[in-house]
Amino acid sequence: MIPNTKFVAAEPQFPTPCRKPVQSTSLCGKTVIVPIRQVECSTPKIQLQEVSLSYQTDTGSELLALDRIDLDVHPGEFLCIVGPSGCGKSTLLHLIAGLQKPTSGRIAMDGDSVTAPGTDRILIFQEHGLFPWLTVGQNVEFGMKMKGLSKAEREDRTRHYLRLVHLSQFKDSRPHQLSGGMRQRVALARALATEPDVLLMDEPFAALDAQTRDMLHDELEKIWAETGRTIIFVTHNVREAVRLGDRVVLMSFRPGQVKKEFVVDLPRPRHLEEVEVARTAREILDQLRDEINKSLEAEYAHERS
Amino acid sequence: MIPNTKFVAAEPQFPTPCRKPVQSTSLCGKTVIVPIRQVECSTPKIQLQEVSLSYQTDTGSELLALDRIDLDVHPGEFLCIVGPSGCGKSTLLHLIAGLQKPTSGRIAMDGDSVTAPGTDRILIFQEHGLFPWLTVGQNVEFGMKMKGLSKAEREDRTRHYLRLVHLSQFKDSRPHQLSGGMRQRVALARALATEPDVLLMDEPFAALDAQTRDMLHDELEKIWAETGRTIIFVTHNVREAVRLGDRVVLMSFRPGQVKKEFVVDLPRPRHLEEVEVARTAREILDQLRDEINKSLEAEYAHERS
Amino acid sequence: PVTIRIGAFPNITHPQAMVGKANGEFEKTMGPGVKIDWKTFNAGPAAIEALFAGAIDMTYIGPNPTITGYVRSNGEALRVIAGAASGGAALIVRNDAGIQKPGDFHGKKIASPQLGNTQDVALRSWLRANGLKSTDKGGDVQVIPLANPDQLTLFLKKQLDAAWAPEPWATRLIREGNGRLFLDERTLWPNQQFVCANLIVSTKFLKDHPDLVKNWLRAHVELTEWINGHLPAAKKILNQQIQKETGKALPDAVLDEAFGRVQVTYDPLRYSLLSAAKSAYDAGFLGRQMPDLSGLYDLSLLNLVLSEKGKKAIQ
Amino acid sequence: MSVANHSDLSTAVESRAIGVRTDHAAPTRLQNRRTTGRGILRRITNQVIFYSVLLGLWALLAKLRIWPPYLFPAPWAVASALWAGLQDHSFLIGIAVTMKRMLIGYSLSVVLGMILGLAVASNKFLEETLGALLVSLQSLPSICWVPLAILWFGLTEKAILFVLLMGCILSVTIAMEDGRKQMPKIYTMAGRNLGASGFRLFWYVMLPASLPYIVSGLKQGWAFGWRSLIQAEMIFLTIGLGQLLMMGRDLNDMSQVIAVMLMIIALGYLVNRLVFRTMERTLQSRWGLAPNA
Amino acid sequence: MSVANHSDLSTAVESRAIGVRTDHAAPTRLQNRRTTGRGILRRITNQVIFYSVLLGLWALLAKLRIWPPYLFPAPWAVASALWAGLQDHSFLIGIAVTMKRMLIGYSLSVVLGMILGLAVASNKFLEETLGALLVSLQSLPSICWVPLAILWFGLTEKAILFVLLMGCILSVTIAMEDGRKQMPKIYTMAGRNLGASGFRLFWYVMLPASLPYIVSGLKQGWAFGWRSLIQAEMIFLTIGLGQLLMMGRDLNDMSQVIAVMLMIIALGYLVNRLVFRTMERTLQSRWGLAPNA
Ligand SMILES: Nc1ncnc2c1ncn2[C@@H]1O[C@H](COP(=O)(O)OP(=O)(O)OP(=O)(O)O)[C@@H](O)[C@H]1O
Ligand SMILES: Nc1ncnc2c1ncn2[C@@H]1O[C@H](COP(=O)(O)OP(=O)(O)OP(=O)(O)O)[C@@H](O)[C@H]1O
Ligand SMILES: [Mg+2]
Ligand SMILES: [Mg+2]
Repeated sequence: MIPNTKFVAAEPQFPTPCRKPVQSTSLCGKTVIVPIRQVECSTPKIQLQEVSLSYQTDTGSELLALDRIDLDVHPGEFLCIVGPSGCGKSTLLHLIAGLQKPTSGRIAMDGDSVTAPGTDRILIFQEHGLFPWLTVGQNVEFGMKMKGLSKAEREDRTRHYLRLVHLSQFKDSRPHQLSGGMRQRVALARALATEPDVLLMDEPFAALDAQTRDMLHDELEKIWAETGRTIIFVTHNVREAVRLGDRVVLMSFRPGQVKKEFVVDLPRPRHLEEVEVARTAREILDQLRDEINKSLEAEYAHERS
Repeated sequence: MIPNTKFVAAEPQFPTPCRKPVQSTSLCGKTVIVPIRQVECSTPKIQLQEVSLSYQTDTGSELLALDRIDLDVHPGEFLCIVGPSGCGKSTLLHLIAGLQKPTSGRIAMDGDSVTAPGTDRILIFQEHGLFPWLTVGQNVEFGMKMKGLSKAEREDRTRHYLRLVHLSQFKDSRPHQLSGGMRQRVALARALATEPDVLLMDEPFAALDAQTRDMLHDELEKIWAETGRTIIFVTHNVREAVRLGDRVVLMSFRPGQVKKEFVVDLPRPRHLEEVEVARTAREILDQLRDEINKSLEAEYAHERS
Repeated sequence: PVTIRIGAFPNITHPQAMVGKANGEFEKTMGPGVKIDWKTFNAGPAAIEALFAGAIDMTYIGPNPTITGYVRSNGEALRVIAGAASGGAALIVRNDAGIQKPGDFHGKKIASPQLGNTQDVALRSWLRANGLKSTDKGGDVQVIPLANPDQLTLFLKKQLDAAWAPEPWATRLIREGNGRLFLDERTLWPNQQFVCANLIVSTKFLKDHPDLVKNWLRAHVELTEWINGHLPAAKKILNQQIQKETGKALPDAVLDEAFGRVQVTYDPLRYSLLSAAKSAYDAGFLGRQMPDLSGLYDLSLLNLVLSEKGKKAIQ
Repeated sequence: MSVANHSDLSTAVESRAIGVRTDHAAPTRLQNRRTTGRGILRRITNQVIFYSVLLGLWALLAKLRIWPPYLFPAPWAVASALWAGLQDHSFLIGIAVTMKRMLIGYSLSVVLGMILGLAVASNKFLEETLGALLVSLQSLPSICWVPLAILWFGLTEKAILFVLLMGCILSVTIAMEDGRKQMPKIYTMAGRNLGASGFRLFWYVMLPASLPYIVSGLKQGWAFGWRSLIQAEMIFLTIGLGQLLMMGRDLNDMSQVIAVMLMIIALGYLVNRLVFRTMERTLQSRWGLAPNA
Repeated sequence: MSVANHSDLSTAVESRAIGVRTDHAAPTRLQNRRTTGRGILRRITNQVIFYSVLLGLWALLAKLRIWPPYLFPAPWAVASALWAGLQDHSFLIGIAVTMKRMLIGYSLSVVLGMILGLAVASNKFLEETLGALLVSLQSLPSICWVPLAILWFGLTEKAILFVLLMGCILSVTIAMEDGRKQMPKIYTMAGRNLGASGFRLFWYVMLPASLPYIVSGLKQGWAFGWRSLIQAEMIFLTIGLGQLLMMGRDLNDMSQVIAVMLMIIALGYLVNRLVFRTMERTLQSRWGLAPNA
């Protein structure tokens, strides 16, 4: 459909191209998103330097979840992270959000060390984390309330974002009255409504049907393009990563490391079912396969021992 | 890749072909799964007759989640259910599991009315439902313990199924120490380990990376083929439904109804990325799109009102 | 062997019990076949409760619990078989409360240890006799039932003007609470005698084991006489026993002064109890009808013992 | 056919409900069942049967005269004591005075308990010092506070309230702490992530997240407070149920003691039904917790 | 460079820890921090400071003689009372006797309370009748049970245990009920789905699922039981801390009263630290609940 696509496989430390917010222009009533490239680059929005994290298990042994991660995320970049299940993707987002503290290494945002959560980095949790004591609408309002927005503004935005995720009718429902996918969408609306600088998304579309997800992809891309936000997006769906990301980071199996980075240079908007997207995805999948095999080896090694 | 595939779109009440357990034969070291067709059919394994369910909302109004569902599931059938988010798929599984009671209509298993949960129908919950007070291993053992299996047998099976989901190393971990995908796999192992007649699976692979999911597809198909179990599999991934199912049921947007049934007549094993699978999936997706559009209409209608 | 379960308070108004417990007089008199099981109480109602429940057979106790116990059980549960002590209560006023004569009590706050107990009844009847009325009867004297330790606190806080208190609290109020003896209750009674403790027995036990009760009375009378004959030594033993049971002895000065207002006797002083019952009835503590107390006393065994010893019988 | 089947089903499920609690229906649906005429009727029948049997047993025991009647009064004796007390208004006044104290003292306790809980929750130093002390203080019986109360407040209402306060304030504080400790981590994480911190994190996230515990603590606090109040009234001997109880005991009048006990139980039952049950119900239906039936 | 940064970070986070509870580290990690020498040292320092200040304040007030010393004894007076009591073993014996009673009575209460809780949980009829009664019974002060105890058990240890039992058994039962009511629905659903029902559903699912509540209830039950026991000892006047307290009060010996109170507080602190803290910790680390720091 769109022919001129390019795909670059890069080593971890490859100097990734730096992007300014893309511009969207209306073309025959359809929005076409055109990334503007820049060679010169300001300080990275998020910077991870030799970040490691190990969990202590009950037995006292340590589980190294993240191993010396180096990662720069540029302002306005849409970065996708893929990796085998349990490789530390969620942990990484928690670290960036400031909810956990690395065992060693440094995380910086706009050059300043991250030591605590801040409203400039909003995380969508993998297990949604909605508040059961609030209605759907109040959940969405929560972050704005904490930011001190006016009541009118809050209601406005709540309406807007609930509509974005197609849940206007459920404004007064309680989270437990929603289906799994609906909860995920509420969490999405809650995060978007605070309109943070950096969005950290942990598999936000995992429980959604294909159609709804496609539509939300479009919406997310549009928001990103219009506001120039930085997005770090974790997913297990490689195609989704290629569909959305400027760059896809592949993490390795335990301990989580940055195994490879892929710059996705396809024109936007892309579509999940596009041939080029599929091809790129397959390329990444091949690499992912190696990682899974490693996990299998670990499994069988454990069996044998 | 595999040429002779057939795709049949069927009206809801279309008499679906009845299957006996497929047979698997080893072919050059690779297992090929060959379904055996039967025209004559015994009583359905699971039968839903005019099943409706409505939830009462806080405001006192009723929300009709399922509307007169008629559905027969044959012994040994692999039935997949797809539908837009919030259409009542999870609710349907809960009803079959006997955890909820329909507002009207009848659910029967092997001809007997379902009034309570039974170990012959094991459900994998969408939100895993692992017990936080048990280790991973104990979680997997739980169902077997309730069934009264011997300690040795339980340990055997626990080992086997944990290995199947690649979590042998985490036998003594607590659920909260696992990643989202790992928890889903534990829930899978827990359900499989009880070896029930009927498996009810609610998006069991939603949080898994592509590779792991592929492998688990293979494993699940193998188990199903070898044991002749009946499986009802809910997913939002249409391709996955086509990859696995003998039949795919498409549910409509609120109120949930059986909109259409598709008999998938492709030879097994299939692969997610196969052209035929993709084609069939696209066919179903088109129908799904209609449903989503309805949901959008509902959304906008609500906006306007 | 038989067991006698007997109650007593670690208090100077139960001197026979304390001294006998300490020097083994009861064991000696009762003989080896009888086991004595002492139970300690610190309030009459609990002791009566235990007697009702059959948890004790006899107890040393004050007159008012005796009356209520008898009345509540319609005369079934208990009998008074001897007296134990007389006196031991006084009206103490705070030095700076400005009270010189009964008339000064108008508008004052007076405490009694417990609603309806011996001192409470005495206080109320004294007030009436002096033309004073408590607030609950429409007068201006406030009668406050309050535990003795709390009376002392309130004396010190100057929130209480007077208290009708038993010993040794009367003495402590004087010594530690800046109090003054306004009235020794003995002065209100003929012979300066009124009962403050007696010995009661459950009717059933009395019927089943008159011999044991009699033996007990023998020891009781002997102890009474010994104490009266050896006051300094007896006081010492008494104080030691109190210390043993409560962890703390009374200061010697307090003991001397307090014990000075107590007389040890085996005479139950029947008339004083009956008149106290009348007062209690007048104050409204004994129901709508003046109870019949004629069967309360059973002094036959006591008189047998006394006559054995060649002493005058008590009617 | 569907009608016949439906009724089949519902009786089947109904009969199961006699076994261990089955929560296969959504909470809202269950509440629905509970508020149906039939459900209420059945519950009332059950209760009437239960209490009649209890009463019958009591009457029987009293009739048999295993224990002397002055210690184990018959129901009619208690009834007449109750009647007499209600007649001369002393019971009504007692209830009114005691309830008034309880309401004031309990509200105060809840507020102060929460403030204390907040202080302990928000300050590491306080938690490590005061926090540990609080639980230990809770095991002191109310009588320990009486001398202090008299010393500080004299013979006033305030002294009684103080004893009551010391009796139940800690329950609330400790329940708050328990709630904070046992609440799922995800709530504070989500709250902090969305910009809540300090007091607002406490107020908007930790407090509501530990509500189930707090309700439980409020219930226990009510019981603690009620006991302390009765005891305080027994000691201070001012008008109130405690005094009535004490008088019954001092005069060895068991009928009166039991009559007062019955009143205390009845009040406890009422408060529990009207206040705490409602709170629990609301919580359950809002949070979608396990229904209570 | 990474070393420097690391220490930067950790102090930054450390200093934040003074604010509202921050649980940005996983529980296991926090426990780790807690068990480090530095953490313990800091905690001990904090406590030493806190209690020294309390003691200083008390000494000051006593020195100022705002209240007479027999009402508000100085720390040294209390210390000497404590010393005297320990010297003549009366305190040690009291503690031993009381603790023995408490251990027996409390264990009994926990077992019986759980059985009662199970009965109420597993039988609809019992729940609607007995269940409602239990909460109301809880507000009866222990003194109400004394006549019954004497009637049934005489003046024996059993009677004291009975009063203690009636004081705390209900706390456990009610906590169990609360836990059952407030626990997330998914657990019973998963349990029933996997074949648990009746007693086994209760034992393997509902009980462990409500453990956080049960621990909270055990804590409250301990406090209730302790108060009841002291009160029972005060009434029955048998050896024990309650008797020592009562004697102190009867003799208006405030030093002794406060010395006994201090012992009760210390015992409460110890039990809380050794037993309940450990239980909470285990729970938290196993369930991955919000860490306590
Ligand atoms: N609290 C914890 N205690 C101990 N280990 C933990 C804890 N949380 C996570 N882990 C371990 O850390 C590793 C990484 O977990 P994480 O949740 O970051 O994985 P993930 O990449 O998000 O996986 P998924 O795709 O399945 O969500 C896992 O192996 C997990 O077992
Ligand atoms: N406890 C409840 N109370 C009220 N409404 C509920 C409740 N549970 C579910 N619903 C409603 O029922 C509908 C169907 O929910 P269900 O969970 O079955 O959807 P689903 O098909 O599984 O969706 P998803 O794919 O998002 O998981 C939804 O609209 C939801 O809002
Ligand atoms: Mg994850
Ligand atoms: Mg669902």
